[in-house]
Amino acid sequence: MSRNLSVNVEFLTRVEGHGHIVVDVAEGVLKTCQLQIVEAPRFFEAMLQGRSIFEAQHITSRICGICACGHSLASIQAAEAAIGFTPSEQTLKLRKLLLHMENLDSHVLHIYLLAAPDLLGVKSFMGLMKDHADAVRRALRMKKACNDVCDILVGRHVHPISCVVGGFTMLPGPKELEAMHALLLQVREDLAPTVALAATLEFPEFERQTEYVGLISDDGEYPLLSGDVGSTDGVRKAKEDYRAITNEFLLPHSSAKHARLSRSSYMVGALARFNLNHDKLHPKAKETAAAVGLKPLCTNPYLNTAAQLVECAHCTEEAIAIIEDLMDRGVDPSEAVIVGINENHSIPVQAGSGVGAVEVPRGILFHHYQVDEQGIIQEANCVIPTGQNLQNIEDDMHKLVPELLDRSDEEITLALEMLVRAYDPCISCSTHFLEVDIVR
Amino acid sequence: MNQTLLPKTRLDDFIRFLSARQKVIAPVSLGNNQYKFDEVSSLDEISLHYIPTILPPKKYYMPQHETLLKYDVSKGQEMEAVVEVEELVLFGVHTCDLAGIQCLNMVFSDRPKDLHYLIRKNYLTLIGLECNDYCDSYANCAMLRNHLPKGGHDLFFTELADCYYVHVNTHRGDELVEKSGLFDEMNTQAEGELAELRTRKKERFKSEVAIRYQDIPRLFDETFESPVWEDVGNRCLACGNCTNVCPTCYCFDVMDEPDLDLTKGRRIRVWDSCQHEVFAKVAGGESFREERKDRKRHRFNRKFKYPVDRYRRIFCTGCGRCSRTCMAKIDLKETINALMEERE
Amino acid sequence: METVTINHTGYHIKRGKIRGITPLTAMEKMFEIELPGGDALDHDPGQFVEVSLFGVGEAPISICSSPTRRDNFELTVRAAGRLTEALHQLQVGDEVGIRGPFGVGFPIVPLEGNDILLIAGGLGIAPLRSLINFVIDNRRDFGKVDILLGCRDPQSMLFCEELAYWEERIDINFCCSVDRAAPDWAGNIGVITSLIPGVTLDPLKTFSVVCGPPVMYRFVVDELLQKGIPEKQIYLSLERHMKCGLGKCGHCQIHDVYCCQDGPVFSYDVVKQIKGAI
Amino acid sequence: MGRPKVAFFDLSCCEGCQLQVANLGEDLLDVLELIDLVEFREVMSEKWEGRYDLAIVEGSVVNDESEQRVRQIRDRCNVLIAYGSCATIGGVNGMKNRRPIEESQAAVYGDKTDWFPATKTRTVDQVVKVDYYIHGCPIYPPEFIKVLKAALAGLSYPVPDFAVCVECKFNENVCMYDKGVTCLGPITRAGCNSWCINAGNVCYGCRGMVSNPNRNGAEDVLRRYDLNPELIANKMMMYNAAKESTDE
Ligand SMILES: Cc1cc2nc3c(=O)[nH]c(=O)nc-3n(C[C@H](O)[C@H](O)[C@H](O)COP(=O)(O)OP(=O)(O)OC[C@H]3O[C@@H](n4cnc5c(N)ncnc54)[C@H](O)[C@@H]3O)c2cc1C
Ligand code: SF4
Ligand code: SF4
Ligand code: SF4
Repeated sequence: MSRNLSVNVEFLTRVEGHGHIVVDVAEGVLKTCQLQIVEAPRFFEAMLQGRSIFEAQHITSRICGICACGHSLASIQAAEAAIGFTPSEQTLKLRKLLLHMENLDSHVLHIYLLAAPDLLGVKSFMGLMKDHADAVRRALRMKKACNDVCDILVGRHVHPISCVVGGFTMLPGPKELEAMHALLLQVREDLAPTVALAATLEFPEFERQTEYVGLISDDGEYPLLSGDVGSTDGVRKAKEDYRAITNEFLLPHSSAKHARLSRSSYMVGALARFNLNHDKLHPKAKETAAAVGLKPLCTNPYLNTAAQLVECAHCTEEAIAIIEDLMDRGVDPSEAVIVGINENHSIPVQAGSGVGAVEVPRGILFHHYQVDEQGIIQEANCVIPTGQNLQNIEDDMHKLVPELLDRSDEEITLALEMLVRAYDPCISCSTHFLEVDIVR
Repeated sequence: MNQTLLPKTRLDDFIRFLSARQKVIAPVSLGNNQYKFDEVSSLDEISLHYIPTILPPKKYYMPQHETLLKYDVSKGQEMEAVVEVEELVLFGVHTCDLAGIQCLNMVFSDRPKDLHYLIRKNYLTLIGLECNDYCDSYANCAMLRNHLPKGGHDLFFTELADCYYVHVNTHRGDELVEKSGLFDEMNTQAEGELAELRTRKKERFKSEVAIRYQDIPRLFDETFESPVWEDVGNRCLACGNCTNVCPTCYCFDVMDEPDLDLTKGRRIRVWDSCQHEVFAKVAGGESFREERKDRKRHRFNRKFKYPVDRYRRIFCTGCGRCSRTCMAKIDLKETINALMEERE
Repeated sequence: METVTINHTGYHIKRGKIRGITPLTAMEKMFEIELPGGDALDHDPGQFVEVSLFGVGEAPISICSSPTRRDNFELTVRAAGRLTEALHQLQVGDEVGIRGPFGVGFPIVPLEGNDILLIAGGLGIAPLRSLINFVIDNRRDFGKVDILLGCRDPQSMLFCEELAYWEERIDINFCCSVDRAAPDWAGNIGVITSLIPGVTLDPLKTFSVVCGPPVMYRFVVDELLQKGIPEKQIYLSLERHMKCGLGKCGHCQIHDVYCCQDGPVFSYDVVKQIKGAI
Repeated sequence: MGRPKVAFFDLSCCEGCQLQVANLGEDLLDVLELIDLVEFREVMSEKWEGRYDLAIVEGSVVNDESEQRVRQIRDRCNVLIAYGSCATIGGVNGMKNRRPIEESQAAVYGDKTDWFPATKTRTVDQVVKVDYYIHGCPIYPPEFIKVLKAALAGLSYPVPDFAVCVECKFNENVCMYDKGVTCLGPITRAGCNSWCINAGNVCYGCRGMVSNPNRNGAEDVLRRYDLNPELIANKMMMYNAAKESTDE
């Protein structure tokens, strides 16, 4: 069949940030297939130069409102490595808790409000309000719970306040732990019907052999906050070698940088983590995977949403476990730090370079800082998960479009939009705008 | 009225007795040598030796946000005046803060009376606690003679070696003493200890500034145009901390808070501060105290001069909070000293 | 926390009904307000009420009608902010909240039997109208009456019909001036102070009442003193921000004086003592 | 009159303020009773072709494209609310104005800078008229609701023009200066209920400065803390640089 086709969808919606998709098919032959990122660049790396390392978390949190806690954690990890500070065990535990909440919150948002409308054939959650009012209420309730936990733990979810280089400026007491525990138990309750709903959804079928990248480790823990960087193609490197993993390059159609490793592209995110570390998931999460029929090695990117659901179960259970542990042992309030920009010299500082690598909702996130002996940032670099996925999305589209050419324009457009959304791209992070522009 | 004794070993029982009846408020530590009045249920939560709390107990008499009226405009301007009250016992209030509450009592019972304040006040029981020693170098209570009790409390505790000397000042206080069954008869040894303490205090607490109480208002009158105000104004950040922490500042703003349905809502009053630039602005845009120095001077005069004309009382209690809290280090005693030097 | 209802506080409002709305200029409207049961407000000229709309707020507004006229009272309101703009949206029959009257108004007793010189600038004519009509209704109680009015321009002149009536009356000397006007304006042009030298008066027998924007007072008072009017016989109405009207909130405080309770009208010998009052 | 048509838009920002709205949880459902939400790109695919009664705009103007978008939005709406520091005062995006734009571009994109044109960061009101401001990075949800109520009632919302310290004192926090670190509370306008200090951190000034800050006095206070002048300048300019550099 030789067909010319032109579809134009401006402002891809229900994603974080702005981008366009350009597909050009002439005479049945795919000529161009691009995910254009026209988000205006924001120059965070440049803004950081010359500032105190103690401001890095505050500033880089503002890269993205959706994964602000993730950016904060990666930033803090890199900053502490750079100045040679080792956080306490309690601090690490609370940071893990925060990361679980971040992943949980973001996944719930994506599953219910961004992805589910496609799978249920409506335009948005407003459409869901009609036939699935319970689900919307449940989603809002779960989100609110995550949010409330973050409020208690770090002051707020968007741009956390109390989680800083050195530890936490505010620590939960017994009352606060109790409150967080109660909220998470409620999330656990709401997860069961979520899984039941997800099990009824039909995800599009599409497979492509892909290299999956994420944190890997030798201990039994599902690695989110520590470990080396590895891939399903057998690569393993220390996080400090992140540049050798990401191999960033620029393309004129995208203000975000692209990445590749062993192949022309790779994927990061929930599905990559699942493919790399599924054996380390909490039993409840494994049950969830079975319920929605997700098996490793899964090469269908649409199922990233299913992998997110599996992670929701994992994060909820792990978060509850951490809180219960803290309730047993008690939180030592004397560990609260008062840092500011360290004008009280409460934290020793040395010159150095440090890398943070954290598994945030959309995949592995790297922050890298170099500081002088005063703790002033000389060099800063952030590699964002969505940026790493961009090339992979394009490669998926390259394979997908020819498979779809017998469908209608609307169906093709929707399939492409859904593909991009399955990656849950956060273009705000990678720089904002998604527009589908199909010319055949 | 009368006096009685409470052995130290029974203080915890007394606090528990109180807290079984109603909420008990007492100074608790916040770390950093700072304190606040907060709810407690036993003695171990209380800091008996504390310096003035960040906010004075006025927050229980006129809360930061206070509902005056509830309204419903679905059928015209319908309203109901309300007071939100709660029975509380305030335990451990120092003499300076008792004086602060007396000042507020004067203002709000001055005609036209403020019933919201007066009704709430009726729900509060005040138990004072004497400071046996100076809080810190910011305090200037002796200059204002507020280092000794001058009434305004239901009960007043003075710590002696093994017991508390308790002055019972009101019927309400008497009832607590009776009902708790924890108090002992007064004895001569305690009388003696109290007298000794007061003598010691007399030597320790000397007017912090070399000026007589009765001469203070005139000082402010005569230094209205002093360059000292210029200097103070240059340093002041107009953050309003000094007025918020002051036990005798009571300025407020009134505003409406509609509910989401936009028909029901509350008219509330919120603490305001004469240190804010918009405080004295009128509709034409003119502000009568535009400069920080004018506002600073106004505040000092509202402590040491104007209330003397109106209520025959200096409205500074000497708690030192304003100086303690000021990040620009504007110090009340230093300012008065500077004014005195200026005048000479 | 328990909520106690109180039957009457200083913050209670009376439910006033708007009985009439007269647009005066582009910025000002006059509202005629009826109290429940047709009750009289019982005010003195120069007093004010707190006008309120729930959900919007409250503001002090001078009563511009004379207590001698009818039971309803009148307010002239300039749309200057939240409340006043919302008032301008209202229709006849709508309700507004009224508290008051508050304050000490113009001094009627000392004025009686004496000559009076009333000076208004801009919106200051609103409170003075209450006094002027009071004087007209009790004309025999007063000596010579002079009224001076200053406005920005002819368009901003309030109560034009009444002004014409005052001008016509032979027992009142009325004179007005505008700061600027189109060439076809037949009246005076210039600031209000320029009218004062032209008034013939017996300074010791004259009481002057001045009401207008804050900037006007200094200049007008200087002129009056020049004329030889004693300080005690000059009255000024001061405008200050007010939140309660009950002498508590502190906004209207100038030194130990609360404009809302002790004022807004003060004699100049008092005002002079209050540094920074004008 | 039907419920007002409300749309949310984002320019250059982190979209955290939208998320704050989405995070209102079930309160959001109450808000949705009051308004007719016609566009909210982050969570909705629906589009509206008519006029908006209320456009709620987040983010800064950082290139010609975003300038055009915000002008179009203004043309199509009756009332415009700028929300979030990026929109109201430039926010962190303004920091890049403190050095030449070419330098920033080079730092991030090396020799490929021409591919991604950018301009100085501007606030929304530096391009079009703004009717309401909701400051903050991110916005404080109770203030968002307050402003929304005011806008729906057609009343003005004066942003508090006093310092964060006021709310901080209401909350009885130990002052950060007493803890030995510096805080921008004294020169930053209130409205956030001293959010950050309540959580043990300092105020970073995200709501912008009060209208007439005593800058010399504030710098004097900061200088007492062993900070080099550049760090002081950085500190005061984290959120306020966009206004600063274009007002000059
Ligand atoms: C005794 C007395 C009598 C009066 N009589 C009359 C009268 O007869 N007629 C009349 O029209 N007026 C009168 N006024 C003036 C009237 O009370 C004021 O104009 C009042 O402010 C109007 O209230 P509003 O809510 O409409 O305005 P507001 O909303 O209070 O606004 C008033 C002015 O303040 C500014 N403003 C408001 N809030 C803020 C803020 N937070 N920060 C900075 N600026 C702000 C506004 O821009 C505006 O310029 C009188 C005032 C007094 C004291
Ligand atoms: S003026 Fe200062 S010292 Fe005096 S009572 Fe107020 S806060 Fe205390
Ligand atoms: S902590 Fe900051 S906001 Fe709070 S009082 Fe101190 S300076 Fe002000
Ligand atoms: S405390 Fe300061 S930085 Fe924090 S939200 Fe408020 S204004 Fe912003």
